[in-house]
Amino acid sequence: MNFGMSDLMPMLPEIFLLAATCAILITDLFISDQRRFLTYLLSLLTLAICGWLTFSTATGITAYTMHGMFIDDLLSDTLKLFLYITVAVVLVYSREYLHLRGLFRGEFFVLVLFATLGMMVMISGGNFITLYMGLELLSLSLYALVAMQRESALAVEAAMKYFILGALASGMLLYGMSMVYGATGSLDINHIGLLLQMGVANPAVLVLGLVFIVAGVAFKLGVAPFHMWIPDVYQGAPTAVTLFVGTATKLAAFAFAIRLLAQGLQAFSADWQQMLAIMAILSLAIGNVTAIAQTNLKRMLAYSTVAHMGFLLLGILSADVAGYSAALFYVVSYVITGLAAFGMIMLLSRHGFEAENLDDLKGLNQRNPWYAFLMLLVMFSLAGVPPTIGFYAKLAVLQSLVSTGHTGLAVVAVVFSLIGAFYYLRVVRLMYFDKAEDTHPITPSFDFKILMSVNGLAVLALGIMPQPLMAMCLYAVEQSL
Amino acid sequence: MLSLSHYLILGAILFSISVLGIFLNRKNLIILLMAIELMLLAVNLNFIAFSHYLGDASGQIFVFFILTVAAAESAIGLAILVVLFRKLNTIHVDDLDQLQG
Amino acid sequence: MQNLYLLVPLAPLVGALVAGLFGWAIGRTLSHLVTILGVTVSCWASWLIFRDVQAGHVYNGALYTWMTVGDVHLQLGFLIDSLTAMMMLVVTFVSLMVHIYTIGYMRDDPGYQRFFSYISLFTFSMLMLVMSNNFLQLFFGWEAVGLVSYLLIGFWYTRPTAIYANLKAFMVNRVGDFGFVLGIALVLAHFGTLDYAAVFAHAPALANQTISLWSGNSIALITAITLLLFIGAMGKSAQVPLHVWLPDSMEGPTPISALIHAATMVTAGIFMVARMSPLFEMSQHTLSFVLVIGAITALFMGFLGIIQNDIKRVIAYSTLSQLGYMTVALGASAYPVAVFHLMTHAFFKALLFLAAGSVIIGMHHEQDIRHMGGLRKYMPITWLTFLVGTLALIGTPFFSGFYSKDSIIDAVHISMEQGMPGAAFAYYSVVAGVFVTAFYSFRLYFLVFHGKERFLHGVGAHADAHHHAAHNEAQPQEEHEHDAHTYVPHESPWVVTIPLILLAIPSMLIGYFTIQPMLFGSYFNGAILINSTLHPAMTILGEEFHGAGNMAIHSLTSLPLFLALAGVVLSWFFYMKRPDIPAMLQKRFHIIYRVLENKYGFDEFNDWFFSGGARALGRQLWQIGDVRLIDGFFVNGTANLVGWMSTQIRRWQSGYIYHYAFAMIFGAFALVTWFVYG
Amino acid sequence: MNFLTIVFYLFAAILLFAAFRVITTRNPIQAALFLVLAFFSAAGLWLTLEAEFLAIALVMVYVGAVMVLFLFVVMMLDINLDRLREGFWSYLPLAGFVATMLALEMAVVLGSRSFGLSIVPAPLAHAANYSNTRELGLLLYTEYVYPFELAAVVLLVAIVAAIALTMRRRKHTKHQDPSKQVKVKRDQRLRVINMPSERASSTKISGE
Amino acid sequence: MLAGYPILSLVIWLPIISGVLVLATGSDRNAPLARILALVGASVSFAVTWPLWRWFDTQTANMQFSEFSSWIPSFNINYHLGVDGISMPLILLNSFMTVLVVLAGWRVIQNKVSQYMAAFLIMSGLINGVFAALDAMLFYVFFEAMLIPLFLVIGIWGGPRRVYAAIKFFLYTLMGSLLMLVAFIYLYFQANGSFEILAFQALPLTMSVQIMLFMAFFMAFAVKVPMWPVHTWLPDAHVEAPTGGSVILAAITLKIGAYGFLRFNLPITPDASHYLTGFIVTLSLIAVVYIGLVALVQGDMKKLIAYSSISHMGFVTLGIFMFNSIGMEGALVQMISHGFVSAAMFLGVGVMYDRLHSRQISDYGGLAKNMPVFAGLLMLFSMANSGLPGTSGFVGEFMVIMGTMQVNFWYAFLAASTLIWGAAYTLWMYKRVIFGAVTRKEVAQMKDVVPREFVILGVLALLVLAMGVYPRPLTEVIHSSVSNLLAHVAQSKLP
Repeated sequence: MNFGMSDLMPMLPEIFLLAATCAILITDLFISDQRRFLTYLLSLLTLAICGWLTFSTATGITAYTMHGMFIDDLLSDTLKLFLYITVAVVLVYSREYLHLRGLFRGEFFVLVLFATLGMMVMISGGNFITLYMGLELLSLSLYALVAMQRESALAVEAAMKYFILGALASGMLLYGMSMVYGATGSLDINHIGLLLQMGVANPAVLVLGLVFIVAGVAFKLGVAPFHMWIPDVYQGAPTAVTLFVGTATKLAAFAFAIRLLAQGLQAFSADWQQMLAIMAILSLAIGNVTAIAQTNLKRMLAYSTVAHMGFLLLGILSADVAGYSAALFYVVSYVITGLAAFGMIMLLSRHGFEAENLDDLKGLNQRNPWYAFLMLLVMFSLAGVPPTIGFYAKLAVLQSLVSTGHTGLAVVAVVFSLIGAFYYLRVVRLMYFDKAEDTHPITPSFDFKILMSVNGLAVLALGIMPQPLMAMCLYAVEQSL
Repeated sequence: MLSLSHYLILGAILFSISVLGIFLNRKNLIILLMAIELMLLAVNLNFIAFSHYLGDASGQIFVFFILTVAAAESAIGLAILVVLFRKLNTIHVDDLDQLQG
Repeated sequence: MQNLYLLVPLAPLVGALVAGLFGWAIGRTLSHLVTILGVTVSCWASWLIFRDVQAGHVYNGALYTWMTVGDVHLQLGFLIDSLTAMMMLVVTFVSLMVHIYTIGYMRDDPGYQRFFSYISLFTFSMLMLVMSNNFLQLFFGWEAVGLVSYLLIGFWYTRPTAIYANLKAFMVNRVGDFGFVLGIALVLAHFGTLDYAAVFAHAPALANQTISLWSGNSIALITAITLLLFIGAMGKSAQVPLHVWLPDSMEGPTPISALIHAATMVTAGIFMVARMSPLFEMSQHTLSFVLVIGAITALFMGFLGIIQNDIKRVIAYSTLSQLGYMTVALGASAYPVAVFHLMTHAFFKALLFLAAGSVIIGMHHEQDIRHMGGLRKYMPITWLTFLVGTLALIGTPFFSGFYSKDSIIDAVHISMEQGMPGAAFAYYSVVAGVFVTAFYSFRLYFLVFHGKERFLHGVGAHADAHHHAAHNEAQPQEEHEHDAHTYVPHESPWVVTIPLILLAIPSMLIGYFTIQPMLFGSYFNGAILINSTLHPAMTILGEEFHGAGNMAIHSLTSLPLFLALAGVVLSWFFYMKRPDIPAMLQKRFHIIYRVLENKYGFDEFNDWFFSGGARALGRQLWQIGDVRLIDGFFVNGTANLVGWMSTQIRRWQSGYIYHYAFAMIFGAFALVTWFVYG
Repeated sequence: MNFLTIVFYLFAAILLFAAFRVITTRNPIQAALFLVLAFFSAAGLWLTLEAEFLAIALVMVYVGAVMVLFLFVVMMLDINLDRLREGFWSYLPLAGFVATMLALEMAVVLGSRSFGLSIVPAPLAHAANYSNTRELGLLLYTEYVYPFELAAVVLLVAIVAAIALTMRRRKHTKHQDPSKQVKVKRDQRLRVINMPSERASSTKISGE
Repeated sequence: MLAGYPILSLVIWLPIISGVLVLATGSDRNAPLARILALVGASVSFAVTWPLWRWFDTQTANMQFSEFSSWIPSFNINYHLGVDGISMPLILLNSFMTVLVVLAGWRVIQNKVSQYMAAFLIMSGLINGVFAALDAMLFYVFFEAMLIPLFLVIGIWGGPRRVYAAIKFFLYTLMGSLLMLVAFIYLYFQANGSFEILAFQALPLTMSVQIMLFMAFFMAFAVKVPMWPVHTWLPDAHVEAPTGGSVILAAITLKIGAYGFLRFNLPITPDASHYLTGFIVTLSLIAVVYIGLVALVQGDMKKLIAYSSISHMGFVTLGIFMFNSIGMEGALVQMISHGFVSAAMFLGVGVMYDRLHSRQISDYGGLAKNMPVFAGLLMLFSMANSGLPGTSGFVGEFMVIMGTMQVNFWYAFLAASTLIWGAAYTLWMYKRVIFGAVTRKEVAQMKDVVPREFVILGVLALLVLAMGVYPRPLTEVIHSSVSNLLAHVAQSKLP
């Protein structure tokens, strides 16, 4: 068995990232705390180079390498590009926050980069084994990241819960994979897809496996009833980590779901569509309804995530190109919006103060109209009100639902997003209608300020001109599936 | 003669026992971690049984990786446990209830 | 000629606008000059038009197209025929008199310019009403006069009674308009046009058409239309039970009582029915209804005049009664007679009101007749003109009122003989009404102008209080006079007396000179249409008529005159000879007295049932329907339900790992059960 | 009932018993030891499935390394055993029901109708010179080299994470700080002390 | 003529851009600049609507001043604009009202001036977009986006219960519109992947589908109108909103609901519309009578006017569902007229509120003495509100009653009862506020209108009168479109 350059070309970004991460790990040892900024810059540089590599090696032609274990298609390239951007934004947003909390350490960056690598592996995974390895690489890094703030009891508790439930979910996923393996005799998703299209001797076994795989995927996405880790982890983790968990991993989870369900088990879509429908409705209901009673902003956003992931499932369950591209668009727009939302929490936090309660937003318009405006855009985007990107995301999903005859589901989704609008409005209300109690000046660093503005305005700009992103998503999905 | 079903049912029961362990154990986080190991053992048993009866070695390869990951996982799990114990001075499952609602 | 038509309404409008918008800048004198000039021009033009119409020039043309909807063209335009011309003349003449009179009456009022603006605006509105050639414009004028009436009744807007009265007037009129607009809507729905000429031409074709009201019940279309239109007339012309606003409207300054609530606006309903004669002629039911309503008003409102002590209210009830007479005439299909009475009544009632106003000025805004008496000596011109008006009102032969009123009684008599339903009741009512009219009219006359001079002792305090409550800001310089408590009534200035004299002349003479052409000549041909085979009242009247003088002489032997005479004598006996008798009767028949004093309880009933009921219902609908049911139960209830669910679901997130794990496993278990075994 | 079957049932019984004890015992050390037993019996079962390499690996990796790690941790943490295992029974009915039903449902699906011998016949035994290790090795370093590399990264992450989480800088522990070592400058290594030669007393302060 | 000039785009985007510019002036230190900029922006935005009126072809029912360009090709959503006789007057009304609102908030708003002015300007552009959009999704975007500034206006500058009112307002309207969104998407697929409203109108649909769609649209627009029983947001929103917010709410946003009925319900689901006429008529008549009675007992002036708005809008829906030209045109005239009258009434209350800081009727009395000019103007508007001929308020009511009578006597009977209710609640309020003796010393100190207020109210007064005396220019503009709509609705679309 020989490897040529052509086998390695598609995975150049991964190779580079691994090498660079190891280099950073080593370099970091020789950097004093005062110069930790270098690690940060190197991490950003790594991501930039990865972006360049991914972009320049993107051919638009689906390439399989490593015996089909690595898929390089337009979908993976697109997702990876968004992933780099997301991670980079996370790092920029987190810099000051980490610094003030003594978390500005090399391990943080290394673990984030390893998690990124794990996500890239998931995104490009063409085999149960690589999907699983990527997932674990991501998960293990995340467990550690959540627990990074050792002096915080909440963070440690969150990490423990995340770990136990994540391991349980992995176990279930693996059990499901073993069933599929048993029924088909293959671990390669494309191969499985082909085999299943020809018919399967024992559908019951496959459905059994499907249930467990869906459960595993659902856990990663955080949809009900596999969502219960989300609020606790989001709240407990340091906000920088919450930001990472809340945004970047959604991209990977989406890819994970698409690879397993759409590419591997498309033949059983009739079954998983129903499962997803049930979970989607549950998520919409639980997420939106429970969010109303929250007083902690991070926790509220966590429940909101649950609801959003429910909506995402509605896109996936259409099980056609339009549905997948709608879901892709949904997840991308969610990530953009989520970055701004969690970013704002860090922007308002300062040394010794976490702006994570809803009341901390009171009178933001009075304190700083610009950030209030950005947060307003974000909230309306999450609520799905035009002209923000969140609306088109919902529109795309609803459209795919109606086109596949799930009009009833569309109506249910719409009703729950009405309930959801209530708690987003409450945030706006606090910012705009209430008087500020905390008059501490808001002084983010220049880069944070600029990036947050760009991020917030992107929510609006993409809402006014959603076409490029939408076309990109559609094209990526069309070319890949 | 032993059929594949024997192994699979054994795996299923083992899986259920580990699940039961996760539910039932209210007090000790370490036993939760052990239950997870049991669950992975059940999965591994499935894979090896399939691999054997299907005559396909990839199942065993998967088990190899699962074992690797499981080891890494326990390392991190125990690390978190240690941090937790240092911070809270307890490993009672019931004491992890600060985050709720 | 068309420019002249346009000039008639526009001249007062311009006057109104100038006085109203720029009155503050141009001052009092210029304000009244400009409005009087406007009305004078209008009056003069009306005269020219009147002559022109007499020469046979009838005009019916559009002014401009208000709007076009589908194939319906709604236009504003003029119909100038004999009826219109007569009305224009009456309106502008009386208005002119009132304008001049106002200079004196309102001399010291701070709202001087505003007042002139209003009465000119009223003149404009009324002219638009009478000159209209279609229902739309009719309704315009109809409502516009109502608006001005509202503004004028509430002219002294700080008086609680005034603003109560004006709202009441407007609301009651609105009830009438409610019917009126429905009538117009029915016309438009079935005729497809609102033009008089077109509607009248088309009406016979729809004579047998019915509209269904509810299942199985239907009503003739024309009857429905005319009934609804008549409801409008009832509001404007103050027929029972929509009469309640008119007595209260006396809260306004006296000139407008003369102009609006006696001479012109309240006759709009009469005019309208006369105008619609082609339609009303087609519905026997409506005519009977009109007859009965008119008769009730004529008699029962007269009774109320007997016990009133406010000089203006007595005249107001007499106005109600006279309007009832006119309505009776309409019901008897004697439209020309109704219009004739309308005209004569306009003169003598305006005269009476203005004279009463003169008395009020003379008495320093004292209106209670119990505090008057013997004014004859102090105010000779007022006394004489008032007497003329009173004589005309009670139907003294040769006076104008005699001709019109006697014709009405004759017409109803004929209708009764023709067997028209309700006519008998109407006939006895109007005949009895003659006695009542004479009685209360002379009661007023005697109490004001004859007998003891009751203002000289002991009324100062009362008048003072009244005065202060009434309009404390109106005449500041009078405070001084009042403080002295020794004032003597005096004759009013010439701007007041001249109009009195000018109105007294037609009150005396106009009946004699115009009865022939108006009732029995061809004057109203083409303007009023009577189905003489069905309703021969006018024809028979015409056959019996042998000249105005003859009619007066003939009447000397007729019942009404004796009744009138009896009324005069009785009131002389009661109030001049034996003033104790009324007091005794008041005690003996205190129940009847109470009924009359409460005006049959209409006001109480309306206040309690309609006004109070609507408010109570509104409050219930609001508090129960909106606040409790819709908002409380549905809206906030849903929100609370979601909130409650939220706290419930929140409890599932207990914080315990094993619960979370259980949820996951149970989810998987449920999915397995469903999909593998479901 | 041949030998293999007997072995299967024997090991299966031990496995289930040990597993059950793992989750029911009150002492974590016992639990860990029962887990070891479970792993041993599982390794035995794997041998019946001709997965010799994995069986050995299980024993060596798990019993030899992971379980030892568990025991270390258990003993390192001073756990108060008194409070353990309260409220066990109250949750048993529901949890037991769900677990039993889940096992039953899975068993029915996986029963002989799906995977009986008639459907999936037992494979022929490998020749005596067949090396399971070799086969796996060949696959692992060729076809599965990519996940193999990933496994290495996972282990690296585990190392980084474990150290990042648990390493404490106690005051008295002696440790190196590479960044300080690298940055160290010449004059930090060597301090030239200016000693006054004869006259003592007043100017000594600067030297200290 | 003007083909090729993107007038409608200008009408939409000019106010929005002005709004952004105003927003850029930032803090209240620059308030004078923000005010002037806002006034200029609003005035210019109003000025650019003039060509719409000047070069409007009254002879055709086609969409005029159309603009078309692709916006989101993935969903075939286009930037397609155009106006007909139904929408054009509403655009003019809206642009005009924005100028008044800017003026009305000139002195009153001292807090976050730039945000206030910008919110109204941006809202104005978005509302113009609502009326001009010919693409359903474009319509929806404007329809929803418009809620945001209004939500903020109510919530930031509103009264004590502003938060409740703002959230209630937002959720109520959002509830309605979301179902409409689903309906749009459904129609999109029925129309082979097009969001063109005109394409929707040509689709054959079965009765059950039509009814479902009708109800979806109904939910969206009934809330907006608002119709009984989904009206309760309006009194709250009106009462709590600042004067400008109330003006825009009453004058413009309510019209969007009625406009929606005309643009969506009727032409897309004509058979269902006929089928459900009784339902709509019942609700409309409840609005007229029930709400009229409720308005009677209100002690808060704004609440009273809010209820009166609901009642008047009942007339609009009633007229629309009479399916005859006089009724429908009457409804449109009523919409425009109500725009002027309700705006004037709210501005009037605003004038009083600015002086005494109370909206309670019982706190006033005898204003006529100190504020004669104001009393006169308010009299005119009160009369217009109670439908007096010669004012714009009469025209629409009259036409609707006329149209209703063509259908059913009792409908007309109940509808005409508004003559009584309208007069009762309006004039009773007027009486208690303006007439009577001055009982409180605060009232005695109130000054008459300042020139700025006089101009605002005076212009409205002139418009109210002009429309009442000569409504023909307006009816001519709407005539062709209404005829066309009626012809369209008369044809069954059952497949």
